[in-house]
Amino acid sequence: MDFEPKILGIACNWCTYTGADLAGTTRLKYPQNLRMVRVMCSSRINPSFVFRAFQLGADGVLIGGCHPGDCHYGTGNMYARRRLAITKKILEFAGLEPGRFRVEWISASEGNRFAEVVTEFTAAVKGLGPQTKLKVSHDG
Amino acid sequence: MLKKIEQGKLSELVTALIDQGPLYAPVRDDRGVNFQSIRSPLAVTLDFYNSVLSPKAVFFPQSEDLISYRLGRGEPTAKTTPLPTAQTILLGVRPPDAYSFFLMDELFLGSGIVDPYWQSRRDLTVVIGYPFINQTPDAVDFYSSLGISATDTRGSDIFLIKKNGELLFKGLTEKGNALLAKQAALFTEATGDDEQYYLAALAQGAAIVTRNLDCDPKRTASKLENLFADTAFWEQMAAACISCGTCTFVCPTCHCFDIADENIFRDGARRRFWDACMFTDFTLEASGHNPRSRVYQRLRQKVCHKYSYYIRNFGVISCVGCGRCTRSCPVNIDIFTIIAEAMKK
Amino acid sequence: MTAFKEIEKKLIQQAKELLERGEVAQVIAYGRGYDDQHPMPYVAKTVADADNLVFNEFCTFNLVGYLMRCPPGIKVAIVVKGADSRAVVQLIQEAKLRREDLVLLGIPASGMVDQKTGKIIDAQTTGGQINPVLCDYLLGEEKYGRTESPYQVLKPLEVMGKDDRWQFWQNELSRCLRCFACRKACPMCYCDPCFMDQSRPRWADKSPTAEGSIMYHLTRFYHLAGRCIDCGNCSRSCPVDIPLYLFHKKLAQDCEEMFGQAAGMRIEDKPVMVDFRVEDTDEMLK
Amino acid sequence: MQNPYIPMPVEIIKVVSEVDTNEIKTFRLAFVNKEDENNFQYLPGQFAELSIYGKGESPIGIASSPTEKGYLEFTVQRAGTAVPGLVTTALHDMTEGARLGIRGPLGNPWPIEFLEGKNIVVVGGGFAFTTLRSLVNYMLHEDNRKRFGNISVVYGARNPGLLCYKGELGSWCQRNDLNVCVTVDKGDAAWEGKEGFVPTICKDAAPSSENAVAVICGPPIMIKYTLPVFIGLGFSKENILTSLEMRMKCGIGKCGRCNVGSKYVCKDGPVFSMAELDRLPRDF
Repeated sequence: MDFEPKILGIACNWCTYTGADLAGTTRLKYPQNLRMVRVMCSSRINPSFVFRAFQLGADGVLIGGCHPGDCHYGTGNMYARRRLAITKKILEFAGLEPGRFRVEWISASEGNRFAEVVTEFTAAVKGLGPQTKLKVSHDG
Repeated sequence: MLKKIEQGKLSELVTALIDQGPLYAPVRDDRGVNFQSIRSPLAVTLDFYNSVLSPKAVFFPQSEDLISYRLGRGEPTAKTTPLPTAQTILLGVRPPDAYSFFLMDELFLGSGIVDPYWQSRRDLTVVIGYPFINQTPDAVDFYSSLGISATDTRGSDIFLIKKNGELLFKGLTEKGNALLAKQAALFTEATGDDEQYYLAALAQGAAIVTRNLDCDPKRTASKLENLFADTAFWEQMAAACISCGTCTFVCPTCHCFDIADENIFRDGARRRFWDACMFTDFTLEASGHNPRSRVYQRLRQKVCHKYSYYIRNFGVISCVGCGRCTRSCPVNIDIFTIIAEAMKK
Repeated sequence: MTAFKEIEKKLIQQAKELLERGEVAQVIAYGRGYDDQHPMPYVAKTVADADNLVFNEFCTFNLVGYLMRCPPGIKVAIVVKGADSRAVVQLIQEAKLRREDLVLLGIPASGMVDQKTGKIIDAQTTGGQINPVLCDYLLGEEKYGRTESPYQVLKPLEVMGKDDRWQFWQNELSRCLRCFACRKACPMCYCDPCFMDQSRPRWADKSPTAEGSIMYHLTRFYHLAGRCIDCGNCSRSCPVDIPLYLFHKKLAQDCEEMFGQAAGMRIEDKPVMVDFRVEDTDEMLK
Repeated sequence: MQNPYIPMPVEIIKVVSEVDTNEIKTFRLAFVNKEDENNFQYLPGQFAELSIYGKGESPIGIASSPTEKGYLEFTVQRAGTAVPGLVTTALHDMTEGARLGIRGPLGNPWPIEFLEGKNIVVVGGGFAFTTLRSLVNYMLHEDNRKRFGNISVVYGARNPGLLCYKGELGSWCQRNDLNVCVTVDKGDAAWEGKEGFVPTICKDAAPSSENAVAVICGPPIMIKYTLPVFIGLGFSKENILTSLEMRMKCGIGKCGRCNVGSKYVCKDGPVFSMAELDRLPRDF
């Protein structure tokens, strides 16, 4: 059977989540591997969410926020960028494949970009195979 | 029963013991020596002073599942983890540590309800003691202050002593002799000369003196009881304490634990695992009240539990003077010094 | 460079003066432990106490964490080495300490020795910062000149493949006992309660599972990113010698490269993780 | 030998919400296995660990009396400000028919033999009345009543809505073999009973200390002010009993959490006389 990665998406309410909605309403096709969680702002994302997602079996984590400068709250994503940059460095230095974690700025009007990013990221994660390093092994 | 084997044949013996059941023995890595479950006979070392962590984990693992369960829409299904049944051998235990098992028996077996985990592991395990012989005691050890000799047989089933290129094994208990008998093929019978050597070695080891402190159990207990309310004294003793759990985790007689249910999705286990009275949230109650919110109160609890409460309950000091807490303390707090200061008061 | 004995003499003298004049309520420094190789943190409250102060190559423990126990408004003197002074600066940036409450007794310390291994730790496990970045009294001559980069020790890990590096950290972190000496020794770990002690949400298992330990350490590495001043307290305190300093150093290096600012160098700075610049680019996310 | 760490299964057969806020409920539990029920021999004052898989265990005093056969009752407050009560919260969400686990009985009961032949003054405050209720019901049972002298009960809560066991209090008031005084700090429009704090009420009632024992349970603040009242009335510290609250885990004196001096609250307590508490270090 083909490997179908589990991907966690964490998207900001105002841009990326709305962009995902747009992708849906315009009936754009993108892989179903993404499970989305909506947060009010990308700066709401605690890096521990990302570590925990990988532990609980995510093969990839995709984070979406407003374009820098366009944050609904003014500067939230500017902070988020720094935090997520460090998160990426931590995962990398711990030895996780860097390709499993991605941050993208997708605005509410970029439905096709959302579909593109998800398609591309899913393919990339698929290429990396199952994530086994952080995943907690348990029965069942 | 005294048996012997050439030192070169140790790995053969270890292999035979592994076949009999889990074997725990000292293993050296770049951070020092610790007791580990042995898979390769070459890993075992007998060339060490003492392990960084005490061997108590063999009887009282840092974490163990009591019950595993699966949660679902209906009633959860639960399975009790069976008690251990495999015969276990613990090789290379220093006399103070072997004696610590005796001290822990008081609590786990001798006070009210018997702890089934401790009991089954104690019953199943043969302890091969490894007395200190020809060894200068470490500067922080103080086991002789507590009436434990470097060749104390209490707690050991077999004694292991090195004799120029040979290893002497002396069976001390029925359990120990049975083990030696079972491996008889590997051993040669000891000669009268070996008997002499063994006795001489014991006598030589028994003469080892560590740093010394007069701490008669009854007197120490009442001393600390009177000192309990002396906040200034305890604040001074705990001035440097950072309230981590290092001392309690390396200690052979610390036995506090926590029980918690931990789940991953629908699967989980009720676990018991080491906890430490030095942690801030150890006594934090649901109401938010914490009777030991200050560092000095927690250090006082640790010291008094060992040198006062345990004496009142069981008549013995719950410390073997192995020096581990002092060696591992990030800020070099020394329980010997604390007791010495307390006795001066 | 000034000899340790000389520094110790100056320290005792300075502590006496400060206590005598009533300028400070206490002096946080080192005293004798159970032997000379194992000094202990010590608080001198009277002039007579000051005679008990010591300073030698084994005084590696960063004392700044003890300042968090002192109530604000009471003036306290504290001995700071290079990295320790950065901890003070960082905590002032984070509004946890007030400059006016502190008298800093700076010690340019090189040749400091790990009590366990007997090895010199200067640029190895600590940041190689010899001169204090901030102090009121300097108890010794400053030392200048090129020293080894504090990031030199990262080289072997950087050239490692990611799978080997994962194995490396897996091996190291699975040794963790959860005694929490690292977080208790760390001057920057002051959260109450720590995320590990929270029960809702429960971030990681309370029992020492391997995954829980990884969660604990990765999150702690993150919490210290841009704040770790590389004093090495965490690693020296660890009873099972996990080289936590390597990860902290790596993130310190990344922060310096990405955000152009090292932790605890200037009081006016803002910690990089609660700050941003308009010049920040997506380059950092690559 | 029964493993003391493994809970026995019980089923909830009745849930009663005790107070207006729904924060305190009484759960009636029946053993699933008859054998467990026979083994569970307890006396008033003892407690048990209630266990819910996935959440953990919580030590709760037994509110029913051993004279009530076929079930156990536990009055549980949805607890936790500092440490969120995972177990109590989950328990509050459970309904009749649900199953959970129980370990016990644990701890020392109220010293029944010591109380026999004496006049008993029971003083309770708020939700800490649970094991006192057990004691009162035990003493009132027809087989036991004559073993004890006069029984008086003083029970208080902050307001009428926070009184537990309302129906039972009513039936106690009907009886002539005990003296019940229910009070609230502040009444409401419908309240016809007494108003006032427990210590004041006790002072006014002034029970005789002659051959009498006071059994007091309540919030720390109530105990703090009630204790001097009884000392003033001439009760000796040996004759004032209370039940200690302390964080407990294993319930059998091993885990070290509830250790105070040479005592383990879970094993040597939770019932102590004031004289015994005075001998313990001030560490609770």
